[in-house]
Amino acid sequence: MLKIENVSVYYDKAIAIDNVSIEVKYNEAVCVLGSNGAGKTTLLNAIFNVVPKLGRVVLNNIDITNTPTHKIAKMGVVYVTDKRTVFNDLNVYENLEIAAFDIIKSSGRKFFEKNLSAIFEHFGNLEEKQKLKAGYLSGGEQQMLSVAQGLIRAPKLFVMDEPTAGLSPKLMGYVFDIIAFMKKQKMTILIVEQNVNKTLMATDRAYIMEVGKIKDSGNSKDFLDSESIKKAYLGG
Amino acid sequence: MLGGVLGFVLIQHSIPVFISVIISTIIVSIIAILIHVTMLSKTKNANELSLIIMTIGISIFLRGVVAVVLDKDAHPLTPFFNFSSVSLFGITFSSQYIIVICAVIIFVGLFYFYMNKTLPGKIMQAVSMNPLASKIFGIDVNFQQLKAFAISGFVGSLAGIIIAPISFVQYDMGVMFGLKGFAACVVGGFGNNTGALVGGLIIGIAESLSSGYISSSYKDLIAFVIMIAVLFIKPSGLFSSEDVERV
Amino acid sequence: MDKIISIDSITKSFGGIKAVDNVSFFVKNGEIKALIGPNGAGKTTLFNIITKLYTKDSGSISFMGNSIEKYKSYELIKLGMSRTFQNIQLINDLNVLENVMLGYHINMKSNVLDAFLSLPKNKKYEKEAEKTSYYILRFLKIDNIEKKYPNEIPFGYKRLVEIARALVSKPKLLLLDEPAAGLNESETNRLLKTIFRIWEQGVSILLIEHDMNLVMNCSHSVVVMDEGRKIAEGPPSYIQNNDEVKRAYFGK
Amino acid sequence: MSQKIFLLILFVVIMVFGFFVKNPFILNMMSLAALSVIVVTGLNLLLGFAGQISLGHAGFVAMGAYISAVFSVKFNINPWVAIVLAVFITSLFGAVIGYPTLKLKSHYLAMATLAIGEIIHSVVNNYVDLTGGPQGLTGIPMLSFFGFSFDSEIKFYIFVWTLTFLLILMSINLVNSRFGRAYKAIKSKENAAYAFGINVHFYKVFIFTVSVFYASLAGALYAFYLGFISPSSFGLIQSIDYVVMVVIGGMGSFFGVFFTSVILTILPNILTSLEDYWPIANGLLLILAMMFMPNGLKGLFKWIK
Repeated sequence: MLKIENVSVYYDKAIAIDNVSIEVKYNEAVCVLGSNGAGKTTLLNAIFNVVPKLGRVVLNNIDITNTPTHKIAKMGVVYVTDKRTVFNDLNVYENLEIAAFDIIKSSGRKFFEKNLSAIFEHFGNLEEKQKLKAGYLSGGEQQMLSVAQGLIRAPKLFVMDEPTAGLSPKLMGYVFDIIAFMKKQKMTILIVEQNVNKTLMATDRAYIMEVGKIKDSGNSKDFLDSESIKKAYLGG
Repeated sequence: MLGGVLGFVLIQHSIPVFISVIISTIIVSIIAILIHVTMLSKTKNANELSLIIMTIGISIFLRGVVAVVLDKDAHPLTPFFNFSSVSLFGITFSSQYIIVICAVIIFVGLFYFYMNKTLPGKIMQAVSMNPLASKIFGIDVNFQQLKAFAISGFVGSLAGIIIAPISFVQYDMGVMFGLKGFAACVVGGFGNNTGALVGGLIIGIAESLSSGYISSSYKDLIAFVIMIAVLFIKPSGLFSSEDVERV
Repeated sequence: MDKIISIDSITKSFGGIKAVDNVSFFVKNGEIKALIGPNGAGKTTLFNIITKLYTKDSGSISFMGNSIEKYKSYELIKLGMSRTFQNIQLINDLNVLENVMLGYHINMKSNVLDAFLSLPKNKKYEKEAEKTSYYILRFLKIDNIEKKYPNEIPFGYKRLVEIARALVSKPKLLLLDEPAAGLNESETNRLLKTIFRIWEQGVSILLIEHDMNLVMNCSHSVVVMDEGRKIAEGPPSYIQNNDEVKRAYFGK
Repeated sequence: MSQKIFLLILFVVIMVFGFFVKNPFILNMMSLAALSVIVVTGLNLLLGFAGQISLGHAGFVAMGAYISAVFSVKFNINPWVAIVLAVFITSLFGAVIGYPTLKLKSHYLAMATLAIGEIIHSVVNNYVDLTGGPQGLTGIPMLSFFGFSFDSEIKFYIFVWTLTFLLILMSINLVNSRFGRAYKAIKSKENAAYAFGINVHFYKVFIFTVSVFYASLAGALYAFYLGFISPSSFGLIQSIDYVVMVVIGGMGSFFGVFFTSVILTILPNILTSLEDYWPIANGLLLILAMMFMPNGLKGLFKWIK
């Protein structure tokens, strides 16, 4: 479904990610693990053309190497960044409305409202706070809103950058429940995480990144308690 | 300024007022779009300072063109309606003032409705709040900025043309209006519509009082004196809460 | 004087969200202390509060026994506290040596008139700043790049230049904000040695870091933050095996 | 090549030029150009080094000109004393008004300084009793120095250019000191600048005051040189012209702005028939400069270090 071929990113003259290749197959959940500064976020930003890159990115046999971010979004891909995708001065309902603006245009408001009530089944506290400005939500709630914004677009490919960063254990569990739900919905998932074990449990395959390079890859379950993970995070 | 001047030229050529207004606002909006497409969006590595300098460049360029094509004199424009004045509660208003007041009410209302109650308006707001997130949800940020530019061109030209019968048409009309609007925003606090409105009222009242009690030749000064006084005391404006810095 | 800096019940909220929640700890004189925690734990916010770039909601900070309440952010360096930044803040218009000399700004007593007229006093202090800065660059073993501009040197060197600039004012306490972020393995090792050499000069160090390898190897004591709160404190060996820390990092 | 050597060469060239060119019209224009160079050098310190914009500098030139002229014409104060007083008062005014204004940033600062310029312009225009209003102020005496009168073009030319070069030299000195580094830090990394012990707001107000000092000095000299001043010389367009000179010359480049201010002062005086087209040309210059060469002519002078 998504193929990343020999992608490199340079900041000024320093290299941030170095010749990285990753593949995500249809209906597969893939994670990229690695400590901070390993280049995980840069990799995602490179896929979505938020930062300039070398190399090639292919989505469903279409070359999207140079496709602008907003056009990639229209191809059924959602990217929830680590900086959160909420609009602070708009309320929760409006945030979801804007995230789904093109769907409202094409399929009508009724369809949107129906999707919305399905989403709210998973995000009860967001339903209660529909009229509250997103800027007043707690960090965790903003994070949940970002995920909800992604879900309402009913994407084929869901890309997430550290969706559990800064979340309390309870909310964290929630996020992984939702990931399980997405898998059931036949969504393809690419996730970048610091939260090693739960991510490995929730995904099919894993790539381990260290200082801009892919160091290891394989079935997620095989990495549980493995040495290369420990090395990437704690330095052994 | 452009709106006023264009409207003036069209009306001079005995084109009906209503049609002149429409044509000139459309032309100015197109010019605004062209400016955005050819200049602002093409500027690489644009930082704020270079964009400011560019805007100054565009503004003096347009003024220069008007000064050459028209001239530098002030031209009167007859009010849009024949009746000369209206009496209300014993106070007499000239007809053009009525038009200005009505236009302000209508446009502030429309603008508020568009920006806060319709999806396209909210999308424009969203782009300014979080451009990256907007892109991620499929919004064409560049196009939205273009739209914002066109709308500001439209509103600006409309303001120019309806104020023209009061202020005369001249190549440098608009500067004082812009500055006083800015002063009102500083007094009220930026990003705060109510504040700006109250700031505008304070300045307007102070102006009338000063021309009554001191001298009308210093009327234009009072707005800036108030602005600087406010900056001394509370730089964030009278009605703003403390800035929320985010990590 | 046992504590170089003491942070007491600091709290800071942004729009109702507690970024730093009642955090207290201190750094002992001559100690290397690390501040760790997941993204958004509030570490950099705390740094910005210590260096007065943000105002705190409540709590107090004292430096070498005195409250820093009445000082402005630009006065802290005079007291002997200097910092580096997570996002490198080198001035591109200045070469490496000049960037480091910028850190010596407050040690120069020449006034504006001396500068305008290029009086002997100005020249004397310029020479002194140049000499000291060059000395620091040599101390960090990067004197070979003194004439280069920031965008001409590799990322790892930029970090070192930034540290040099913070060191040149001869601080008692050095605050390092993620000095290893973006560095590769060999650069990180070099940084580790550098931190030790700075410490040997009697400088106390408080550093924010994500690279656990570096933290475990260089610090005497570690504070762990999560969601704005301090969740653990102790020597590296203790932190490495602390369950709550594991949960914050691994979600185990 | 060092900046100071280049400056010295330039000084010699200007002086030799003055002695060989006998045409008073050319000398007159060159003297006016020198006054522009003074204003623009000051503005360059503010805009090019500290990164703070001012769209009101013609107002400070006007203050220098009018205060000194009024002191001298209406109160019979010695011209030199009048100049010193005018420069002092204007600089003080700059500091006082700069204190609140420089809390504003970017386009807010641009608007506020534009407003200050317009205020000064409007006061000059309206306070007819002292300033003569739109008609201007005449009868400003000629400068003389212990009986040595600047009665010929060449005398003033030498005086004003010497002064100009001294002021540029001082600016170069400042920029090459710890203060120059501090301003470069403020320009690009304002928040980090605090950490180096720089009181950012105070420094901004200071450099603003210095640039006002340069502007008012040029204004005062302008008044006594021409003997006649009127508000039309100090309008918004003039303020923008100064910004154009800094931007085209290359922000932060003393020699770049030197040449642009000489050229852009002289050209409009030669091509008076094209007067109406100058704003258009200036506007285009600004737009094109920002689009295609944001560093202005600076690139040409890269080899001077």
